[in-house]
Amino acid sequence: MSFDPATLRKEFPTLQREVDGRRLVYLDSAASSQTPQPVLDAMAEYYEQLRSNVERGVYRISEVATGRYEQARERLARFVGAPATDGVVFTKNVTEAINLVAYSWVRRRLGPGDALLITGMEHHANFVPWWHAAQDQGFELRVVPITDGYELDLDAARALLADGRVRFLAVAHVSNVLGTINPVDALIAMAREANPDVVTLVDGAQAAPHFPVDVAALDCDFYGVTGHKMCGPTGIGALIAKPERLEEMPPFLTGGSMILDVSVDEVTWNHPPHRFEAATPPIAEAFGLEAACDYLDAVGMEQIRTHERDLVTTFVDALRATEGVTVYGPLDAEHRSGAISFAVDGVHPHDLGAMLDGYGVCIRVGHHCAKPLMRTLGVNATARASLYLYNDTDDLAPLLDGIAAARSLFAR
Amino acid sequence: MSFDPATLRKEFPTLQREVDGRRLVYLDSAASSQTPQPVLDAMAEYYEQLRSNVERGVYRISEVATGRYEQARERLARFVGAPATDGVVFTKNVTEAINLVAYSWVRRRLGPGDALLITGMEHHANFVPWWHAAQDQGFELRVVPITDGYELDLDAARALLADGRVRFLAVAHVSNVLGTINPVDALIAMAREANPDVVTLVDGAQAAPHFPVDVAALDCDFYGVTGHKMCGPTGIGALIAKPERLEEMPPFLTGGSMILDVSVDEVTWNHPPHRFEAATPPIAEAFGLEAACDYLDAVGMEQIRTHERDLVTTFVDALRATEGVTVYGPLDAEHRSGAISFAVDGVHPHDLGAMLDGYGVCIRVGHHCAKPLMRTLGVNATARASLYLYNDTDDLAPLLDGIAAARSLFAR
Amino acid sequence: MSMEDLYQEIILDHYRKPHNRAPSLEDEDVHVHHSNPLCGDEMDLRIRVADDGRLDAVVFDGEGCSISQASASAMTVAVAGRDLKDALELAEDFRLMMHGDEPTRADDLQDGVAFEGVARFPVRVKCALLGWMALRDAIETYERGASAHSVTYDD
Amino acid sequence: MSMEDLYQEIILDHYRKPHNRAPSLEDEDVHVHHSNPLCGDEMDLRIRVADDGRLDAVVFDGEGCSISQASASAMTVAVAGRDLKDALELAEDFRLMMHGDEPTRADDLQDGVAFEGVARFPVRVKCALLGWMALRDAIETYERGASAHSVTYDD
Ligand SMILES: Cc1ncc(COP(=O)(O)O)c(C=O)c1O
Ligand SMILES: Cc1ncc(COP(=O)(O)O)c(C=O)c1O
Repeated sequence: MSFDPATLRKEFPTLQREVDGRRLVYLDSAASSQTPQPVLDAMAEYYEQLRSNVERGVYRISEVATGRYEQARERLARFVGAPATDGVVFTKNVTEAINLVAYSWVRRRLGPGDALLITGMEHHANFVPWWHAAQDQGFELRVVPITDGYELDLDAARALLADGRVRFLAVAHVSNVLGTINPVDALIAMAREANPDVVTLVDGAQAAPHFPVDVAALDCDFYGVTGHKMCGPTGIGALIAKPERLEEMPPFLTGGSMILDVSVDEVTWNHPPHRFEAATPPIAEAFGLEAACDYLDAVGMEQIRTHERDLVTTFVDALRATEGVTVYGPLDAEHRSGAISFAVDGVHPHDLGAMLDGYGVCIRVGHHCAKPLMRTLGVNATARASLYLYNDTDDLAPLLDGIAAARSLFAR
Repeated sequence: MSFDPATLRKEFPTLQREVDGRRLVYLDSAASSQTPQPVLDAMAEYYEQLRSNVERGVYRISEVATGRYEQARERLARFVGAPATDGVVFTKNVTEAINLVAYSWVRRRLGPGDALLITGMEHHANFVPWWHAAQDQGFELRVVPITDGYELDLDAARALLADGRVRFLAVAHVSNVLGTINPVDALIAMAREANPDVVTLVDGAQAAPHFPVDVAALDCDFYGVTGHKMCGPTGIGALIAKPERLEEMPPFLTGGSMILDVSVDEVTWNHPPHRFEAATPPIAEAFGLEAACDYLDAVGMEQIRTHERDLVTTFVDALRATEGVTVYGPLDAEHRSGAISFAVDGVHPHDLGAMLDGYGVCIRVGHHCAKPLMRTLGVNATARASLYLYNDTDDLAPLLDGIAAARSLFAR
Repeated sequence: MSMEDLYQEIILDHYRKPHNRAPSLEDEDVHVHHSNPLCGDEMDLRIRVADDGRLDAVVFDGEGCSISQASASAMTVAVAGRDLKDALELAEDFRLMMHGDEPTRADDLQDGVAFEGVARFPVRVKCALLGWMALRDAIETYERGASAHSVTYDD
Repeated sequence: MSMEDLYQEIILDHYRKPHNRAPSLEDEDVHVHHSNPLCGDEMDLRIRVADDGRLDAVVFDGEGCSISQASASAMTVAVAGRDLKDALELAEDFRLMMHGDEPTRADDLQDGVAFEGVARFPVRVKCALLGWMALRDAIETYERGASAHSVTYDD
């Protein structure tokens, strides 16, 4: 089967709708992707056939639901190439996954004299938890700057690592603003060289949906993903960890299912991953996430990547060729994913977004939860069009038309 | 319209199915309730018509989805009689809601010399977070004991409060094991008398689904609910708080949407409730929860309570009249909700559960995440049948048949 | 809901050629700064009150979308010379219009009525209100006897 | 999947009249305690090893459902007198049977084969395995030269 976005689109219900008689052109998958029918069907199967709680039910529907919930864990591990199913902790989104590490690992182990290294292109989810922990625990937050080419400055990173005090590295696999695919393997290697005991977290929110991820090859300690950006449902994400890291961590959220024994005098924590999954988990959502992994692998992650790489090139070239448009992000297609931030001279991003809405085009405008990066770019906000498997060149004309209309309305 | 469970059942898909040719008799709603069609439809509406991220989208489908998400907050506030919509924080379940308070209020304010009062019938969700915090912060955990009639011992509570050192009270509105409806208003008043500044949390996981809750009248500082037990979806719960409590709390999970401004030097937290809703929230789940509130109010919370009170009396009477069966829980129907724990002489609860499964009957067996209570009862596990609006006396015979069969198999 | 409802010519005129846009005001009585960091909007509003209690001068400066900038411009024109109470009432009329009410003082709002259509675009209501809320805050600050105030909006 | 597959008469017999159930064992070499707090199951297993390296005595005590108790009872009979390596191999055969494999040593498992149907009830597999896992642990503990060991299972 050749890769045909127009055919793929048929499985995405919201993409079938019209807005004011125009086809909906969805260019905001970096904020949240669409969800294909098989994912909705999997959730319906749970609600319609197997509605019950999981873990320890002794009746059939609960047993089956439990099996499926655990199978989803296995499926996600396989999807991102994680060696150990026991290293997969389901959370409500990637932000919770990162907070889990911030509370149960970083806050309990880093203190004055230690440093934590992040980058200047992190989403707030991979910035504020460390900032808040640094405030409370007194360790230092160091930030890898960005080059003029919108990539990580690896020389600066090396310098920031040189004193060996960086004990934790947190980095986005892909920037949600610039689309930059970061050389996380090189950065991790560099950090290990400076301190063999460094612990590493990769925020894979914008990577796992878009190209094959191999957590084992990256050899990071923690990898975070979020379901709603990878054709899955809202309400689920995951922390994928080396089991030995989880073993050494006390629980974060506490409650049912994460303890072995409880008395007023003593509590015995359960083993990972259950230790980190207090309470009733997102069950329907796990069904959906499993189906999303199946869906994406059936379409083919390599093919998705190839398609997006070609498409992003087409879009970036067209935008750069448009008068008054500035694109932020790397030029080398091999280093960029499908999020394209840009500015239109004389048109405030909010006005551009509203204008495009009139053309049925959905883009995101604002700071994209990356204020430190916005400061570096010297702007308050950008417009961002982001691509996924169901987009194709048909989506370019409405975008360019809207931009032209906005320019003629505002910028004269 | 008279209250007719058999008619109501038609809206619950899983209840339509058979297991081994027998009608599914679902007696495990205390673990997780069934979900009626209108709730599934509301979620489908989101995924099929409005799939996008919420907050700050400038295009139509995101604007509409955002409006609906905020409307769900308002709806839930109304459902539990909370005066302020701004006091409603969406979480992934009630356990997260309780942990939020444990991390952002209790851990930051209680220390050596202080005490926190819970009861001996708490679910681990309303026990372990406090236990863990007490371990780390050095405050004292006090436990209100239970009378022989399976109710809170209020005299003992008064004694535990007498020294005025109890700064925080956490109590279940309804016990998930015993079904006891606790006099939380009296307990709160008692705690305030001993210490006017005491802060109070009520775990409403087993209350909000089953009778009208009036948070304003209870005048507690925090009230927790969980969607999957109240005809709603998995993956959502809520903390309902007095806004002034939230104002004084630093955030718990940090990331996108919960900050006003971020730089490497400074972070400005957003106002409540957004301060406590980092990241992409459970959007589809909020649609579902709103529909669940609509559904329950349309059926009528008063009528649901009356039905359950009558039905639980029928069930308890029948069980008590069965040879070899011991029921744990209050005898006064006004003090009990629909969770019925019991033991069958000579039959291990696991065997009973498996046996009942053969009759199409779903009950829960085990410690019900209430180990301290199990110790008090002197058992390792109980069997628990729990009732909801869709149960009726038709469900009694299969339960009794299964119990009789188990007794004749094991207890001879 | 079409874009023409939102971006009327009057609005665009105010955006392209704002009235009373200035980074400072001689003998200012009050200077307020309103920001909506989530949008990246910034608004500096300065007022001078005459001895007879009327708004002698109102100037704004800031950054934001066309709606926020144009609305602030139209506001400065509509309130010029009004006494403080009257200006507050007019601000309230505008606020209610943004929530879908018919304006009761359409004539006094002058070009402000052009923003009526914004009420149908919920996310933009905050933009249209930014200048008016800053005005209200400036007057209240003046009445408190203070000379500066700063407000940060949440979402 | 019917209840008869699970609760065969052989199983019920072992449950009602367990073999080698005792709270202590004279001259015991190893005592292991296995518990599954999530189910409330407890299992004490004691072994004595003869000079020739054979299992001289295996006794259990504990609390749990019929499957766990009956399986432990059947196990003590099946392994009595076997050498340690052989007993471990038999335990492995049982374990594989619980995961759906045909037992390769059905005769040696004796009444243990009656538990084959449990494989179809995933939540009960752990119950059926409890005694066998305790045996394996006891033998491994013995081979390490230790005399006691305690294991807590997760879900
Ligand atoms: C009284 C009580 N509190 C808390 C919980 C935990 O609910 P959840 O797992 O949805 O967080 C439960 C449900 O098991 C409960 O019954
Ligand atoms: C790079 C990156 N990290 C983290 C997040 C946060 O994801 P979520 O809101 O699902 O936790 C996002 C999404 O906005 C992102 O783009």
